[in-house]
Amino acid sequence: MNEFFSLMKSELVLTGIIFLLLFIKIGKGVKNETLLPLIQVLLLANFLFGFFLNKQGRLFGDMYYTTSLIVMQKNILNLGVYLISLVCADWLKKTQHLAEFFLLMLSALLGMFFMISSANLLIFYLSLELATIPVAAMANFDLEKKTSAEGAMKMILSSAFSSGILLFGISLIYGTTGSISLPQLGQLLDNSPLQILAFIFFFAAFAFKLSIVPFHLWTADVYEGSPIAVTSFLSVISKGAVAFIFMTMLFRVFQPMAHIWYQLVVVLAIATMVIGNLFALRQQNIKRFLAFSSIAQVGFILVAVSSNDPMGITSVVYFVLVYIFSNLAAFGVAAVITEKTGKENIDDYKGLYKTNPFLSWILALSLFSLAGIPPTAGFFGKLFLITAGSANANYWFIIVVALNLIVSLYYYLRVIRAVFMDKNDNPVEPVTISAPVRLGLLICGAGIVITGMLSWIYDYIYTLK
Amino acid sequence: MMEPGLYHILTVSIALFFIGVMGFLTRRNLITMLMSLELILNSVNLNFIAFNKYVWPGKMDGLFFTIFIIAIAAAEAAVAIAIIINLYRSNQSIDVTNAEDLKY
Amino acid sequence: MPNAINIALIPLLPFAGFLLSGLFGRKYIRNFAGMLGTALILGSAILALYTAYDYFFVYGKVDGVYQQFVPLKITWLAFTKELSIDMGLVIDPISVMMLVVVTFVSLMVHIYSLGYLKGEERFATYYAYLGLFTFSMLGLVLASNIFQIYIFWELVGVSSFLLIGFYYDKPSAVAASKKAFIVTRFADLGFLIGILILSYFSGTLDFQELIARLTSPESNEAKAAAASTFLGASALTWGAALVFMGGAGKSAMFPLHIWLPDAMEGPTPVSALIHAATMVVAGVYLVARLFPVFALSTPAVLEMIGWVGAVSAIVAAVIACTQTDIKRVLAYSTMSQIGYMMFALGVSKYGGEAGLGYTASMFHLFTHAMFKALLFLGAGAVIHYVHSNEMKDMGGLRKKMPVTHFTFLIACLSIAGVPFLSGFYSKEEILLAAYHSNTAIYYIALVTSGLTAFYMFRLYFNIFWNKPYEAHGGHHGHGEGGLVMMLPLILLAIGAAGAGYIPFGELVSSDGKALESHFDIAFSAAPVLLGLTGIAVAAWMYLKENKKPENMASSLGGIYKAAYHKFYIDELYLFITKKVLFNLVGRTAAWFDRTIVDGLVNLTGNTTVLVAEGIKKFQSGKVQQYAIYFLAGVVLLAAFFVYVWR
Amino acid sequence: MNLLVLIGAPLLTALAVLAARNRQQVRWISLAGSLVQLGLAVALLLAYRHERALQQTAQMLFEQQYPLFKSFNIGFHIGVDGISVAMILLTSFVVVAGVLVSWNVEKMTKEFYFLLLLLGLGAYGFFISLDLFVLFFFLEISVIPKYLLIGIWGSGKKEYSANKLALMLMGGSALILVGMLGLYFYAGNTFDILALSKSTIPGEIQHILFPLLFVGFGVFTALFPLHTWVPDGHSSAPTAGSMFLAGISMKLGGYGCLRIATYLLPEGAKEYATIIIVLSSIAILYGAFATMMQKDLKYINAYSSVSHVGFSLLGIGMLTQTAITGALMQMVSHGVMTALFFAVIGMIYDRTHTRMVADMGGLMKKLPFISTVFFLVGLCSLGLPGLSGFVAEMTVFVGSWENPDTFHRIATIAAAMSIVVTAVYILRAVGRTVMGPVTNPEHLELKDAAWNEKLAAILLLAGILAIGIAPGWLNDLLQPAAEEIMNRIAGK
Repeated sequence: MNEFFSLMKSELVLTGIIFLLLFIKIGKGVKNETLLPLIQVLLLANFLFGFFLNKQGRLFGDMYYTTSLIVMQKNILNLGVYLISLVCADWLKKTQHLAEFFLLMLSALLGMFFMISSANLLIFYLSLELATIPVAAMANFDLEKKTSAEGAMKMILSSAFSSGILLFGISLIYGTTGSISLPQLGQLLDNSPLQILAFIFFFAAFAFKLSIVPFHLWTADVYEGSPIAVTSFLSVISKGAVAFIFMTMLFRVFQPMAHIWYQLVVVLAIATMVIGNLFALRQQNIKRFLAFSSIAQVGFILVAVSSNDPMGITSVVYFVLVYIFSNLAAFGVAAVITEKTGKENIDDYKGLYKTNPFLSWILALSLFSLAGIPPTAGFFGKLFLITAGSANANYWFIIVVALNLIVSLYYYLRVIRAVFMDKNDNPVEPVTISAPVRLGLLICGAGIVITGMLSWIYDYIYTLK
Repeated sequence: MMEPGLYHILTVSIALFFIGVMGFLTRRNLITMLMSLELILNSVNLNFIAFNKYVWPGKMDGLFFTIFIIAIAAAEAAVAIAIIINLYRSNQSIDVTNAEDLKY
Repeated sequence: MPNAINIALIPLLPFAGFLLSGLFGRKYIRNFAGMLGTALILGSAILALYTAYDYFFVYGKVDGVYQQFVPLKITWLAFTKELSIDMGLVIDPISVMMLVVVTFVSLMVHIYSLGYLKGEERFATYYAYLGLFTFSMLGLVLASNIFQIYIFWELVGVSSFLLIGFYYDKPSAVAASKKAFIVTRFADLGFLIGILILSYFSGTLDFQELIARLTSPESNEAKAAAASTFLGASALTWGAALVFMGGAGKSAMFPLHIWLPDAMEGPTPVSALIHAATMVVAGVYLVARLFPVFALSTPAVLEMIGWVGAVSAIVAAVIACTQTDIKRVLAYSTMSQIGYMMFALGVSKYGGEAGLGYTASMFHLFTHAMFKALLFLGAGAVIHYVHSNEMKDMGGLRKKMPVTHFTFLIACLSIAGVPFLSGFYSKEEILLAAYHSNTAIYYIALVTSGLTAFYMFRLYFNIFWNKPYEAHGGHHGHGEGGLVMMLPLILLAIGAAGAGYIPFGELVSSDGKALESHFDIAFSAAPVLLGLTGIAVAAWMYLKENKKPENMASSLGGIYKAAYHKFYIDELYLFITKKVLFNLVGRTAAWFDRTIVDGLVNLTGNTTVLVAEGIKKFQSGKVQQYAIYFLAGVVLLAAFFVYVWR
Repeated sequence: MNLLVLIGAPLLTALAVLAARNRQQVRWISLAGSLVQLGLAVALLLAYRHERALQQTAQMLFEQQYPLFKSFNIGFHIGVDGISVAMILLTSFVVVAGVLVSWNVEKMTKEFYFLLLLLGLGAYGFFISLDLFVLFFFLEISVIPKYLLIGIWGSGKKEYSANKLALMLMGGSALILVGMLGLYFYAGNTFDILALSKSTIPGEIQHILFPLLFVGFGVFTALFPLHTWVPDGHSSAPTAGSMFLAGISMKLGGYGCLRIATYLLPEGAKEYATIIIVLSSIAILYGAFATMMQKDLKYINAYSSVSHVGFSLLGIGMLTQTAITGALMQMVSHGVMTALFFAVIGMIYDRTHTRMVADMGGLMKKLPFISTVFFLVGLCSLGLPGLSGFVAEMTVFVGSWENPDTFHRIATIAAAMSIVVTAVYILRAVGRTVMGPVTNPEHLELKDAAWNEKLAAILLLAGILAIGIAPGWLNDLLQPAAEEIMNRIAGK
């Protein structure tokens, strides 16, 4: 019993919080001003608790397992959610249904936890849906906005479609191997054409969740339509969680097909980076811009995925951590500005530095981090991804990857340029930044600056493999 | 009368799958599209059951899977319909072609 | 034994003057700078004379041969263990002789300038430049290492640049200074490559070593150098020829002479010092310094040197006959005289009687420094007086400027080769050397000496006789110039008259052994007669104002015009630089860079943006289309992986 | 001597600048900090010479090593040899001068100085790194400051130039990255330069990796034809920015070409030496000819930088000890010289508000100090003995000439020809601006250099003269290091 608690402690604590919120909601309504700090404290506690009482083991007849690496991944996601609750506080405070929002978000998070820990295709499927459906509902949270509803609609339909494909693939796998248990599957796969077909169906569903080209098309629309809190959740937490399980699947389960999926990953990594970058080049809306940039980032994650070794896993986990800081800082700044002024276009950011130096520096830091420029952590994150990926000595691949760094730098610089250099007669007026947002942005900024320098973080993650 | 074999059922399920896909790709009405999605899921259900019965008769995994798929599909549909309703509120239409503002 | 400190002080004193006047002249010692510089150079001159006395009469001669001493050698930059640039001091007959010439003329110019540049705003700067020049020139003279000579060679060039462009707000002065620098730089390029070749084959940069290794036919270095050929000539020949190219540039030899006439834009005392007496003979000095290499290892180059000198001598003399700017006449005359020195070296052999040309060349260098400096300083006094360089503004000045007139006349007689003045002795020796070695050059030299007499007296008569002097603007209150300007004239006149009596052959020769010089009256008759004829013709044409010169010019027609326009060599250069280098090469390079290279970079960027714009259609906003792409992706990947890449 | 102070000092200065309250404090803190850096650099030089005098024969001195990313076998390994010491000295000179000439920056002073110091920090770190990863980190760290300095405080089409510079340099970094990873995996998972220098990488792999690394670093140091960021970047940057860019940043590339590409991949270097020589000879002449046609002073110096930097690449390509020494000397010399050149151009621009040669004339009359310095630096550029450029170029020539075949000879002669062209464009620029009559009557009202400008100019001039008059110390510093590199190339 004791083991049950310690193995599932992340999920249990989260469930506890969900129930707490439910009770609060059922009971007399609590004002947002009091509820939000409470939630933030709870999330912080949740995050901190993640570092205690860790154990490795299996549960539910090998349907669920956990290792210290998985706990680490969950912690990183917890941190991300906590940061979202901080940096998007302004928007959250105003929303009508704060408790529901967090209910949905935490349910999705719970789904992700199970997904990461799943050792069975059934539980994987269940948790995947649990991690998706609430997010679609969240995407529609700007109830008055048509774009919000449109984005949510696109998301739920597309993801249902991809679920269909995924399930079709799973059914074929089941048909050919007779097992849905992941550890068993690893031994049962024999690369028959039907299995490869099934694998590609399966893979496509992952690609959809990760926004890999050409399965990425929903991403930008949903990101743009959704409230920024949801966009940031989608872009960092969802991506991170799926990336984690994706690697587990490829490295553990589909190891017999490694030669196939290596090619697949290389081709798609290049396509994703190139297309993501090209689309990001010409975006005006900051959310849409970040959406495409996050697509390009996924391309880089795939580079490490192609390595097929523990270095790749470590690098991805590390990158997701860095990415959470960087992207949330960018989204945080965008959230503040959108919330206070309603401006979402990059052109509106012109001359921002004159009026809002703090926001400008945070934005600059985050964008440089996303572009992979030192001294930000993004440099280390990206470099390690590429280092891991170059273990196969596939130089052309690495050169293409490296060249994509240039394109991505170009569009990140576009924003920097707008913020710092361009003149604007009507810049964003100075905005007051509330305490939680400031705290969140500062944490992100600090994370961007020091995560890279503190090399033991990476080494620690590496020891968890 | 011939007992229907695995391939018969698979044929049906694949047909169902593609009918679903076709419906999803061509219908304008969001609800119909949702229904098409259900067809896809049902084809998968058929698959699972068929595999379970004909290929792996000793196992129960396929059956369980099917049950969960049905449950999840219901949940999914619920959320989807809620979203569609909300879309209808602001859009006065459930035609998918009227929800194309987000692009490029 | 030579005293290293004494000798090192000779160049260092003017350098100190340069530093003091350069750093503090503008504010603190503005008016004192001239006296300071003069005092320092006086110290140098005394030390130089002392060194000369010491060398020639006390320790220099061992067993009847003047030895070469290197009292000081400091490694400045070691490229490799063997190859290093050393800063050294060389004491041998020619360097000691040059020390005397440079310090003496420089001293004269320093004194003269006290009066000439009185009241000039940048007086201190002027003296700083003079100090820099004197330092560099002395360093060049004393160089023990071929790279050291190159270093000071360049420094001399830049000080010449600074002094030509001293009146920097005069566009013509700026242009002239640039021209001088760039043309000599071009020649120095050859010098540099020559150094590289010679040093590569000899494995050293030290003069003594280099000469020793390249002249002894048995040495491995000489063999290797002779064996390695390029375009039909041995590497050694190339190296020597290119080194000479540097010398030719500095010494304004045809066809690298075009900068010298323009260089007259500088203050006249500067022209006297740099562009008459010292810097322009650096090329001659360089050839003399490397004479064993030229004479023993590359006789072909030596012959070329002879011809270049001869051609320069006559071309310059012809042009000089037509010029009307008195400083330009003197400039061409300088070029002509250096041509003499050069071909004297060219016709010489190494050692013994056949080495007469070498001695003669050095002799002429010495005497020429005296009378040409005198001519320039005299011309300076005239210009100072009339405020013009043009002959037409002068005439009849003999009454107004008696001292100048007298000294100028001495110099003219000396350069014209009138017996018993210094120019006569040195020129006779040169002609004798040429006569014995190369008859063609001898006749060219003979003609040139006639022309020399003619144009010098054309100048003389035009300045001091011709028409009566009429003042322009009418306010020439001042007289001839004070004592500071007259004293140098007088001292130089003494030198110009008496320098011929120095027993040069005993002191300076190609191999250090004394050389008996013997004069033959019969041999001297022809040049002297030619010279006198030249003077007579000049007197006939220019003594009184008349129409003869114009008539003569028009009857000569094209030849006169060509000579007047300096045979269009400037235009040719201008065509090459302006049209070919600037417009053709430079403009093309600049255009290519901006349009092609940069264009490619921009094109990459623009293409990326264009592609990005082109593919935006895929993101159509239609959720069903997204599903189609999704499905297409699945199908494509499936097809590939199931059938192609399995 | 603990090398960490070389990173610590600029870092602390930069942080102190951030904490400063007003413009006055910012400036003085920066100046004090940069002077401390200068002092440290000089102390390093003395300490280095002292150690060497004690027959300390290790290749690198003052080595320190801390594990950084253990899982990648990345260590924070630092140490210096003569090359690094010379480069650090150069950096410190330029930093002080850069701080001084920016004294009157009014727009966002704090940020300006912060970025400037960060740029210096990157260079210090780069030169002491003995680990490729750390080195790459410090190389890249300068991207942000460069971009912002040009984009915010620049002039002309600054955004375009900043973009171009950042992107082209990023392209270089991308290639370096690939080459670096190749080294890492082929040499047995290490980024340590000393370890890499002892490893044996197969020839065919070197043939792949060398161009990647050389071209990558070459972009930084304006390798033809990847130099086009140079004219735009330099001309748009603020004065101190240009000084840093040309004086330090371009040297990072040259250092990398030598220390990383050539030293670690000798087989590759031999294979591609011909191409390097051809490209650099072209760059030298082509840069010089293109300079002749420029009208803007900054463009003149930018193109002339392309030409001058070509000498260092030529020296590297020649693969002889003397030539490599010369290449290194040229880096140091050009660094100081070009920094001074840009400083003077900045001073002139601050007064006349134009950089067009045609709009100026006779500046000597009212700006004697600035004009004299301008003139001197011009002379240095055209290789006048007694100034640093001569020493470096001659060493390159002598070194190049050690290769006896015709190809190398012709390349050397072609390169040497540039000294004439250089004279042409330098005298043209100097002659038009400093000399001649005063064309613009407004220029008669100008004031000569202020104390800060004088100090900056004198400092850099001192550097030029210290190399030009007594090159021995620099030669002693660089030659053993060059020998070490040659030993590896020669396979000893």
